[in-house]
Amino acid sequence: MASPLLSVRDLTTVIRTEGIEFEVVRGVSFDMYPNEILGLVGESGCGKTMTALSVMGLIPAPAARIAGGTVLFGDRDLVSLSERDMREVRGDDISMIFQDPLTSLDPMFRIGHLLTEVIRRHRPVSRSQAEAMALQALAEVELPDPETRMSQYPHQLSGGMRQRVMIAMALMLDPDILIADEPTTALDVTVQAQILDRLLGQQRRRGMSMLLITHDLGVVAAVADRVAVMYSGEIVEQAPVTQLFSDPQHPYTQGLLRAVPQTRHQRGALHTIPGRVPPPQFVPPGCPFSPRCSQALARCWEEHPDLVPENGRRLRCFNPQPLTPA
Amino acid sequence: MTASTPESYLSEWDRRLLEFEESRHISVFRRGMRNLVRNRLLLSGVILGLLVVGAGVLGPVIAGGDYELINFSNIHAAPFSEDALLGTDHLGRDTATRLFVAIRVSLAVAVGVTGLALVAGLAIGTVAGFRGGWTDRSLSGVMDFIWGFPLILVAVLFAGGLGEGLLSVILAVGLVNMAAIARVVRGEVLSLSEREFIEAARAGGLSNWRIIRKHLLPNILAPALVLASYYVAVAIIAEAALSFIGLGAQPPLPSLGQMVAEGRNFLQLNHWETTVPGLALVAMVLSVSLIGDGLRDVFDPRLRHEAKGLES
Amino acid sequence: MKENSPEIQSILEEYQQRKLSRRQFLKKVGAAGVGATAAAALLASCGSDEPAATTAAPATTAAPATTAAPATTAAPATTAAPETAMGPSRGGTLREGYNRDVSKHDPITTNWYDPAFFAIYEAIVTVSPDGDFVPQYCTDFSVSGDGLEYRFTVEDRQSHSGNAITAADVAEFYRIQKFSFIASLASPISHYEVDGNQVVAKMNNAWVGTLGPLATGYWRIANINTWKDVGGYDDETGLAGESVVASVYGTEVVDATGPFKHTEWVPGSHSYVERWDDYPGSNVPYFENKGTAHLDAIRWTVITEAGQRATQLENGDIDTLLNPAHQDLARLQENPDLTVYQHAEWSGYFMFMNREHFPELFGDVETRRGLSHAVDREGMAQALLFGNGAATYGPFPTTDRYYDPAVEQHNNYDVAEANRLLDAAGWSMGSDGVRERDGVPLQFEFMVENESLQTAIATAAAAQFSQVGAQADVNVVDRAVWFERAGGPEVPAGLFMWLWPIPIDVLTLFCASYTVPSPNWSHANEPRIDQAIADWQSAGTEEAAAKAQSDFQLAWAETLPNMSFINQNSTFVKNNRVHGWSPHVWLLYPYYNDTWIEA
Amino acid sequence: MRYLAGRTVYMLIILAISSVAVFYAIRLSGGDATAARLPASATEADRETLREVLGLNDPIYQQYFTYMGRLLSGDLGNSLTNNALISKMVIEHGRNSIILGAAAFLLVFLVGVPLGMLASVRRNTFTDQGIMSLSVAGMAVPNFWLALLSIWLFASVLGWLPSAGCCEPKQLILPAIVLAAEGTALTVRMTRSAMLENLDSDWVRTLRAGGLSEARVIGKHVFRNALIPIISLAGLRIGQIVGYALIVEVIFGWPGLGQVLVNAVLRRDYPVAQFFSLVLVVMVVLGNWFADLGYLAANPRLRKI
Repeated sequence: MASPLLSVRDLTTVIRTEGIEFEVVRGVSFDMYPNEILGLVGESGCGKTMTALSVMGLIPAPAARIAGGTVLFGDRDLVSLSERDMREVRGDDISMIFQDPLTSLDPMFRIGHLLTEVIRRHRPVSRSQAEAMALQALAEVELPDPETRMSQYPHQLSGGMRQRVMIAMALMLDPDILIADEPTTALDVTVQAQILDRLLGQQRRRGMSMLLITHDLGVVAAVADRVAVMYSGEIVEQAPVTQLFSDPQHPYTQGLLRAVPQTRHQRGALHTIPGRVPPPQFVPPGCPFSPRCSQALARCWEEHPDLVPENGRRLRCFNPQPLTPA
Repeated sequence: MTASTPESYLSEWDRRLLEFEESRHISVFRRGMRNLVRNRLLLSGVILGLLVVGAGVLGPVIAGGDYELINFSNIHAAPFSEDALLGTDHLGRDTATRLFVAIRVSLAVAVGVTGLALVAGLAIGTVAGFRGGWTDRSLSGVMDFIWGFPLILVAVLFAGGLGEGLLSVILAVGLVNMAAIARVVRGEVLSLSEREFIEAARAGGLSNWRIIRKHLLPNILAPALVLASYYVAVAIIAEAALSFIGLGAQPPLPSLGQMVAEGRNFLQLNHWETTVPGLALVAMVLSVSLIGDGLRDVFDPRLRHEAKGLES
Repeated sequence: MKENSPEIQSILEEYQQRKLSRRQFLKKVGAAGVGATAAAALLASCGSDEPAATTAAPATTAAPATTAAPATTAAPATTAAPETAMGPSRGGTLREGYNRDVSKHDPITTNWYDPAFFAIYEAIVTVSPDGDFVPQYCTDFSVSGDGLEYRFTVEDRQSHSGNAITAADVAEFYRIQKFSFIASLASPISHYEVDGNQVVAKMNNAWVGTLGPLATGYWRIANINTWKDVGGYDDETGLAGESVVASVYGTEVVDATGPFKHTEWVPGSHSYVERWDDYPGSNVPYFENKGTAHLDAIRWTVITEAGQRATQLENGDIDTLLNPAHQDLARLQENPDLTVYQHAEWSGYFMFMNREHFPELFGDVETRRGLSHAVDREGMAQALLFGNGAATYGPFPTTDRYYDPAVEQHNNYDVAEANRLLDAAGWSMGSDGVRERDGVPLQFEFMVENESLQTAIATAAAAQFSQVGAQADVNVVDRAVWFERAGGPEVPAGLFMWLWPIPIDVLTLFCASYTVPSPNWSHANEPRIDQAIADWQSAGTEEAAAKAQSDFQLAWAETLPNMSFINQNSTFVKNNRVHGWSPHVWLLYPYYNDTWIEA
Repeated sequence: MRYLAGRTVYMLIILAISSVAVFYAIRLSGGDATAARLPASATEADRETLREVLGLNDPIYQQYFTYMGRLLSGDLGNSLTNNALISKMVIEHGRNSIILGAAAFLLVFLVGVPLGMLASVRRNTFTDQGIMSLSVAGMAVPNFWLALLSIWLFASVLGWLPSAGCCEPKQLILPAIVLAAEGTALTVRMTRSAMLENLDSDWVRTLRAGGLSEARVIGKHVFRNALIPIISLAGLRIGQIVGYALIVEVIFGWPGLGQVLVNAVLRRDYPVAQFFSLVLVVMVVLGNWFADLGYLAANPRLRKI
């Protein structure tokens, strides 16, 4: 396999609230390779977005900070990069698409302005050249009537159109890595597929590496090459997509899969995982999943399992059991 | 290794989790108390407020003395001189005795004004915002109009109709504050009316009164109280300002604004006659503002970060 | 410091022993050949206890009634001015602070007059620092032997507009002036006639008071033709006619014969006059400068905030000041750069007591006198005026030439006497400390205008009434409300302040039976007082006048149509750079003919 | 545009109602208007004559129509106290008021907005706490008291600035600062909270993800968004400044509209009081109207293209 574009090792991010520090991302490690989609899945609040923001250096300071670990991009460690150098990377080498297109564009400026501002930040081009680039980027994501859109304000565009603008913005400078944080969650179902399609098309065409954050396992199954499952700030299982879906090992992964509504099994109650994700301030001492785990051993409550690599898979569990049909 | 079963462990964990969650979503009152203790400025506001209220309520009783009593042989005395703790004024009257009564007057006016303004403002604002249409337009028009009117003119009108004095001041300031509160309440009601639960209540065929009582008022009360605390401060300052120009309390009954006004000609002789009542005024307003900020901190999480800057 | 010559040394000693004023000292050492800088150094060496310049202008003390001319000694600023070698210099703008708003500059229709009247206008006669009437507009005047005719010789003059004023115009001015609201103060004057270049005032009866009103602001001579042109006068409606009510005379247009021209007038802010270069000169014998004014201009700044007047003078924002706050006076007197003049002001504060509508309270003289004895007037003058004023037991200020000290046996501070009189009047002390008679409590509203000193006086008086069981509830109201209610059926008592250079003329209005209900707000109807007033207005001799005025004062003090409290000094302060600015006791304001400012 | 037209009509209606309200307000407050004009020595008959000529004995509604008729024909009349032409007074005193008001208004925003931005950027630091404490204090100090203290300190004790008067620049300093104090304090808070609200928004993250510098994100984008509530606050500020100016002008002897109005009301100088209060109401209403305009101009969401 080629050498990774981005190599995250033991990334730990803490947040300080009301005087108490707690970890929201705990020792996360993963690699990203060119022309590959890495899916990052997990319930809300499990630290997916925080992981992505930590990579981007966009965690909200001063409340949050990266407490340890490295993010190697080429030969540079993004964690120790100065803010100024990091800004060069953001939007150019690594870009990001956010979850809610309705609130993620500055409402006071025209679309064209927002796009050209980023282009001119990174490229020494004239205003008209930048406008041409922006226009092309909008055309590439198949935004209808891009010339008009350029002179419109975000509130004049629909959610799907705004997400296309976001994608255009993220891709227009040909980044090496694209982080897409739940890019379709806030959109209508009919639009979701279109957007995903555009995104994938662009990714394949450009040979980018993409980190796709989602809680939609269906999407992951359809597009990702590899999948990492996060729970309570940690990666609990990571495997190539087919392996993960055909043979999930971690009880949490299994729970997630079982929770997906299966069209084949129309009848019968939906499976749910009991309990909730523990708040980051209050993580159980042993395996964080132990309170919700049906196969937890006494050891699971006391000891914290490591992420153990094993034939292309990484797993954090003392007592993996084969998936039993629901 | 412990031998607890997974089930008991799970329930034990759930219990602890629940406790933790509860600790984060405790009652407004308990959260207020927690904030009170945690937020030093709010705490100092409350302490300052208690001091001021104490001075106004108990001061005259404890200190005694006749606030009218003049003494030509001991005028313009500085604080801590002879037997005048806070000095004397231009007629030789004891400043401390007068200050306590003045604080009491200010408190009475502030409570009267705000009570009046809050009740009327809530009623008008709710009706305007809820009914909409012409009711709203006419009521809002009147409120905008009153609110934009220079306070001194309103005060002079009342002074003319009812005679100069505290009653006129209470009505004048109350009217203007009522308009201000009604405007904000109307805005709140309008934005609430668009929310799902009100729509649902309407769709469910609930009577207007019931919707207002069960759904609107509980949601408006908190912002209205925060607002009211702000208008207590406004009322205190307005009363002082009107007394300063002679429309408020009539001599010999002291009020803070009037004491400042009487002392202002003697600043170079004995500035305490101006600074002491002025400081009392600042203390009153400061305590109310700090408490208001704290209340907003509790009631209005949207604006929490604003108050956070003052947290330590 | 080098040795001083024996001559200088002796002058220095004299100065230190306060035999010499600072000014005299400078003059003497100057004569001994010491330069100004060296003299200043000498002065500085005398230490900080150098006599304040204000010693040159002692406060006027109560003049004994027997002395016709009061013992007031206004600072001899005009005589002192030439001590500097340079003499008067021309130019500059005098910035004068003023404690009231600027009045409309129309003598006929204004309701008070301000210092600009003394710069813009001339009266037919004026008063010298000695208290004598001397010519101002006229070149000469005489009284007929029977006292029934006053003749003023006037030359044809130009006014500021360039138009002529003849004797006939002056007479016409006086004719219209007789319709003004203040004209009754000269009621013994029947009418005016013209005889060649003489204006003749015909009297109803011989009256020694004739010249008094003529020297005041309201009788200052305007160009009546201009006056009629811009405002007009309607014989039917008199001075309340619409044309006069909307007149721009005194606001936009002023036309007179004084040394300065009305230039800018912004009520609430300032008024501004500029030198009239065509001024033909003054006839006033005591003016040193008979020609055009030294000053380029004068600006009066309205400073109604009492506490700020002194500050502005001290900071150099103004050059001269009329009436600093009493509490600032001591500080100003200590300032070596300033000179302070104090005279008893022709004013006083009294309380009216409405007998018509509240006979149960004020109908009997015992009650009025009982209340009056409860008031510590000396204490009031000390505390409220900082000694810059005096107690008044009768109607007149103590400086007046007709002041009768006999009034001082009445109304003195005597709480026992107060209680005795109130007991005698049938008021018995109630359990709440308020007296009662026939079920009526001795309690009344005491209305006072919204002004700091008046409010303080009323509050102090009320507090003292309460010591003898009378409760006066002070009610502070706007001036307009005061006048609406005073004398009416709702108001038992109120405080009033009068200001007028001839006390007898104005004070009679407040107690004469024919001025009920306004301005005799007490509804007083005392035959003794009416008689004294009639006597005064027909007094043809000095003796008769003195007698009438004594009678009036005693009748007031004994029957108390109104209760007098105190009167304040009028105080003038100047920066020592200003010369020839010499207010004196007989006029409300100084003249500016001689005034100049060191360059 | 319809919004704008609606606001304009609304403004005119408010003005019409105001003229009636002001007229009645001042008349109903009692007081003898002739006291302003006549000396104390005037008799009751004199006073009655004047009342007749001034039309003060007519029914109030009739006086109102007479007055409005004159007003609309451009005749503002003159002061009862001293015959001053009201048209001239409005120009003279209005100019002074505008100078003072504009100075205070500029201070409020030129000082308040940057301080609020600084506090928001340095959120929860010592700087922030210092600025916010000052702003709390600024709102708690009544301006008349602040006026007295500043005169005492800067004019009497230190002698640095003139205590009062008009209209040199140095005479403007103290009254402008005093008049601006409370508004500045409020603007600081408002700016800070508006900035913070926007700083926490999603689109700021987008801009940062695009690699824009903090200076650009905050100085351009966040500020532009925070400006909307600040602009609508500006309208209220105008009203507040007009109201507070009444007392500040009196204390500092600044001959503006407020000072004249207070005096005219106290003396029942009807023509002056009426017209000047109308002018003040117009200023307040216009202020709000301009704020509406600014709000409209600054907020693309309200613009129709």
